[in-house]
Amino acid sequence: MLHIKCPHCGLRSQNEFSYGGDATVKRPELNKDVSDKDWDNFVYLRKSPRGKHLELWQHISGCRQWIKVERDTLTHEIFKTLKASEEA
Amino acid sequence: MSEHFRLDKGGLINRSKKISFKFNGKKYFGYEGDTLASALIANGVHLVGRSFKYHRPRGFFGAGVDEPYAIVQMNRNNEVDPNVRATEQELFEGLEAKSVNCWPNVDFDIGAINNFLGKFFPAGFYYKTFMWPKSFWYKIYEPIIRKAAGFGAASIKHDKERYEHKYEYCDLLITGSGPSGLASAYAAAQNGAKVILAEDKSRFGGSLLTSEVTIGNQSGQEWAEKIITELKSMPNVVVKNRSQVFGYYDHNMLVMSERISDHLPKSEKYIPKQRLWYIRAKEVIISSGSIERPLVFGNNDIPGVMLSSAAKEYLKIYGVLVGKKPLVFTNNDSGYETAIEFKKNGIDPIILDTRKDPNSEIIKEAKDLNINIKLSYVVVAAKGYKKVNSADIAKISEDKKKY
Amino acid sequence: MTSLSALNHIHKSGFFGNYENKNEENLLKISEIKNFFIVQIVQYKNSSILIDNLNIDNLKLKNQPLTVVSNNDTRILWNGPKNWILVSKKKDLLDEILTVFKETDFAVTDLSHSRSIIEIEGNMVYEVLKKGSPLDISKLKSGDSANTVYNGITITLDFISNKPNIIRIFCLRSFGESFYHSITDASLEFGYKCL
Amino acid sequence: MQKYSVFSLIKNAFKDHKDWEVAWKDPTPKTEYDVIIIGGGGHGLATAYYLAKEHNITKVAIIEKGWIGGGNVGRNTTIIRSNYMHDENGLFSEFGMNLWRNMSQDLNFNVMFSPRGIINLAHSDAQMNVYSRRGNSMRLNGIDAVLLNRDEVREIIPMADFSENVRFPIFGGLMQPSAGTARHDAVAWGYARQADSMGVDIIQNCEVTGFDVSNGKILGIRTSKGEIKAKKIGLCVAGSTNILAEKLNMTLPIETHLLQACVSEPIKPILDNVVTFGAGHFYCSQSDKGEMVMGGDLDGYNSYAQRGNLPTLQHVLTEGIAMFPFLSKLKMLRTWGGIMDMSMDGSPIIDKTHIEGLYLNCGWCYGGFKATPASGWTFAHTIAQDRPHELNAGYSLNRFNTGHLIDEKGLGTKTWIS
Repeated sequence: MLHIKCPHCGLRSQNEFSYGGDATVKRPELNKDVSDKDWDNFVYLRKSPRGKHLELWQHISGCRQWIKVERDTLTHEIFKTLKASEEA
Repeated sequence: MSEHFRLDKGGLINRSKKISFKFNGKKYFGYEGDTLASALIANGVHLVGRSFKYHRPRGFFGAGVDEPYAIVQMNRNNEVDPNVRATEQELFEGLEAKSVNCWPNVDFDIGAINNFLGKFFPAGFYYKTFMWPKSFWYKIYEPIIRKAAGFGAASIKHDKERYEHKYEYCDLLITGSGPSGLASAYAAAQNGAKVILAEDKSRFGGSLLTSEVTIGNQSGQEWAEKIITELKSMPNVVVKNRSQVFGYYDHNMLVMSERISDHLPKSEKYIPKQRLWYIRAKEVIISSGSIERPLVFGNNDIPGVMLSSAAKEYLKIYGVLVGKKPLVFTNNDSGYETAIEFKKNGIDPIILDTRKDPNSEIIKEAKDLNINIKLSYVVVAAKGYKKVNSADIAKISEDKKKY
Repeated sequence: MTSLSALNHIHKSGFFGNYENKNEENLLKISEIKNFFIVQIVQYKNSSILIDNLNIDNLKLKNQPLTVVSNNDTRILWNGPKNWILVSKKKDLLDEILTVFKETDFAVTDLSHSRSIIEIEGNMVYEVLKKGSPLDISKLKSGDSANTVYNGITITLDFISNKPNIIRIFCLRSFGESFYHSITDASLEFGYKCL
Repeated sequence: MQKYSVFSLIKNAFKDHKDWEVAWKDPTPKTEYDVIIIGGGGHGLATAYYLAKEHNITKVAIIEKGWIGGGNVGRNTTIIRSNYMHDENGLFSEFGMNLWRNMSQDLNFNVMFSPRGIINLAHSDAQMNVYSRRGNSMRLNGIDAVLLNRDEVREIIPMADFSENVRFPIFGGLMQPSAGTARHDAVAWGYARQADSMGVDIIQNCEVTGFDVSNGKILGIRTSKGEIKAKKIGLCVAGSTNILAEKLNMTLPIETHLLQACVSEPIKPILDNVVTFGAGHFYCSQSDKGEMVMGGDLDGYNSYAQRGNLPTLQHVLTEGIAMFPFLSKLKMLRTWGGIMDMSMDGSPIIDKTHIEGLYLNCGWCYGGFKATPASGWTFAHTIAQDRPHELNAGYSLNRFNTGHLIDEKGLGTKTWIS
């Protein structure tokens, strides 16, 4: 069971969190022409690396904040956690 | 039936408390502190089950969690427990168990015909046959195979027992209360660490209970008792017996199954039968000791062939002889310890050692006790069907290429 | 305001579980807390007002994780960054709150009807919580609060006191009965008294 | 090739089984092949077999990093079914069912295909409605489906929890009587043995380290055993597709996730069918050996770990006991995790790529094992004819771009959104 350090609440067990996927995907900017390719990229395409992966989690049964977690998808080692607003 | 294989003294069982139990419908007696396995061996019962495919006779091979053979069906508190290892089940008054995978009974098992036709059922034979005619697989072959499958039978009733789980945090989790586990726990606890010490068996001490060792001026067993008593009195230490750590998950989350009531005839009201612990440990010491590996020879699965460490454990902890004419086959010094224990209890063992000229204190001790030692010897095959009665042995040739 | 609680049908006073032959003092005490005024106060992201200057029932909000500021009537629990739960016996506090926490900077939500609250007291409180919550509860002391889960139900813990151990637990009203079952079931082993 | 039969078994028994031929060889790679299949799992082996059998292309190599059948074909819960609602999935899977029915005879290897029937339990009226819709769709595609009421379910699986006051009462279920299970390893071995006998080189312990691509055309691969040329290369490495895609500078609509399963110690026969719990994610069957085979949902986050984590296992077993109380006394013999390609709509991809001569077979989500023969058959066709067969035309790579998703479950990889 993963042990994730919430930047707000401290170390908590995985069952307090909910997974939110790849954190590096950027939504196309609003009010601009967006090509089909850009939408495809944003909605469907994922690198899904084996190794370091920056991802979103929500501390849903805690402070309810979205956070960023840098985790190894092979070993599950967590290198760092950030507030959602912080850049890696 | 009397306990032909129980020594008059010795062992850690409570001889003042006699316990009656039933195996395959027959009544036997054992003592408080016995396992179902040790009590059965004491009563001379060596045949407890049948193997999965060939229905070969099965006895006891180990003395604990490593037991591959002695699987029984239990009745406890009006609940059925399939696939219980007799070597792990502690004896309690009124225990009822029976053999599995045999019909009509363990002694005369129709399924054993597979053993005599074994030549036609090699490993993976089913991939090569049962293909013609096509419909026969569905209608005849597979239904027969399915019917023959399985060991114990599960009850379809609701399980009325109580089970709980619990989350716990600690600085150090130690699995196993042998000498290294106890020493580690004691050192860490004295320095203020929050320690959980888990022991799978009912008794603490691990190998200290079966080995002739001294620590300081105490015997291993006395030392273990002293340390455990002290650990139990420390507020930063949790000491648990009958607790098996069975999973090591991500980020140092370990899972431990505590058997709270399995050794009692009936669970107390509001007390769970078992409790699952989710332990998040900062550090983990796995001091579970070793499990002896068997040597390979013909028919090494028949009842009466067992690990020498198990034979020693039955002697030292339960005061039970696994046999009266033991042959100890070894390739290292540990077999000598078992042989010496037999000798001390008036039984003459024979040691077969694969080594040519081993030399050590314990070998000298065995020689001094006039134990019959045959060096450069191996067991070629065990003989017997429902119980081993002899063995073919041979001397290894100089170039070790034949015997 | 109706005072009918979600636990009305199941919370019955009396002794339960393994209480026989035990000193009543050593039993767990489980009670339901009703008629509290509960309000969530959230400061907007773009608000620049300093919370240090704001007083409610003589208490200041504190943007420090896992803490509670309290007086005899009111407790303010940290519930996340710029997010607090105010719990008070004073049922008429809303007007004052709305004057202090202006809607230009704060979202104020009355949750009085949406929570079930259980209070447990006794030596074994921590043990009861360990049976369902993955939080390292032993680290928390009086004056702390924490959001966590208990057997899958999201809860808020308010550590009222350490001598004796008193913990107040909030959960969503709709999970109230399930949660109550979970807590009382975990308490059977120790024996408990429902007040 | 030696024929397997009861006669060859008896004959060899008298020779103490010393005369059996090896089931497949261990060749060193040639410098060039007509087709290279990367991945020696069920799908890769089946593809090579059907390339040889259906398209007469036998100069084929299977390149496998580990050992054949070591991936998902060795890490599944052996379920075979075609109970899908959408045409693409239903017709594809039913085509596969026919291959399964004849597989043992076709491969001369008993894969123990066992049509025990699969029952999806329903726990509400709404779920019964959903199932009757799915059942009707199945029947329209020629797939057998039976809607069962509570009493009919009870007759088939009396050991399920039919007691009063249960959290998820059983209202009924949807059954596909012809669905079932097969012996998973045997499938890989059977395909390997036949493919080998027709000239396919099965090269194990050989890792693909790179691709030779020039002017949008594939020329060959680089491996730990040297460079190998081929004009056509098929990727069949579900679970690790993204790792190879990275070497090709491709980003795919898939994420790699982990699914766990477990088996109990063998018990006497108690459950004859495959049963799925409708109020969560749990499924269960009993193997021919007597073990209870169980599985559940994804671990829930991207993972290549090939080992499971605790919360999902807790979840799976909790649901299992809610459905079948008798499971509570069983001890787990093994638990394991397998990594899989989760595509964004929950359906697979079998298609050409923008690189000429490079073909893609991936995105099998939870359903890869049962698809083994149909996947191999259609992928072989796609490679041999350089165009998809009509059965896999819907499983196109660009469907995410054009909006032609096949969202059978409506979730795809994003289980975390719900």
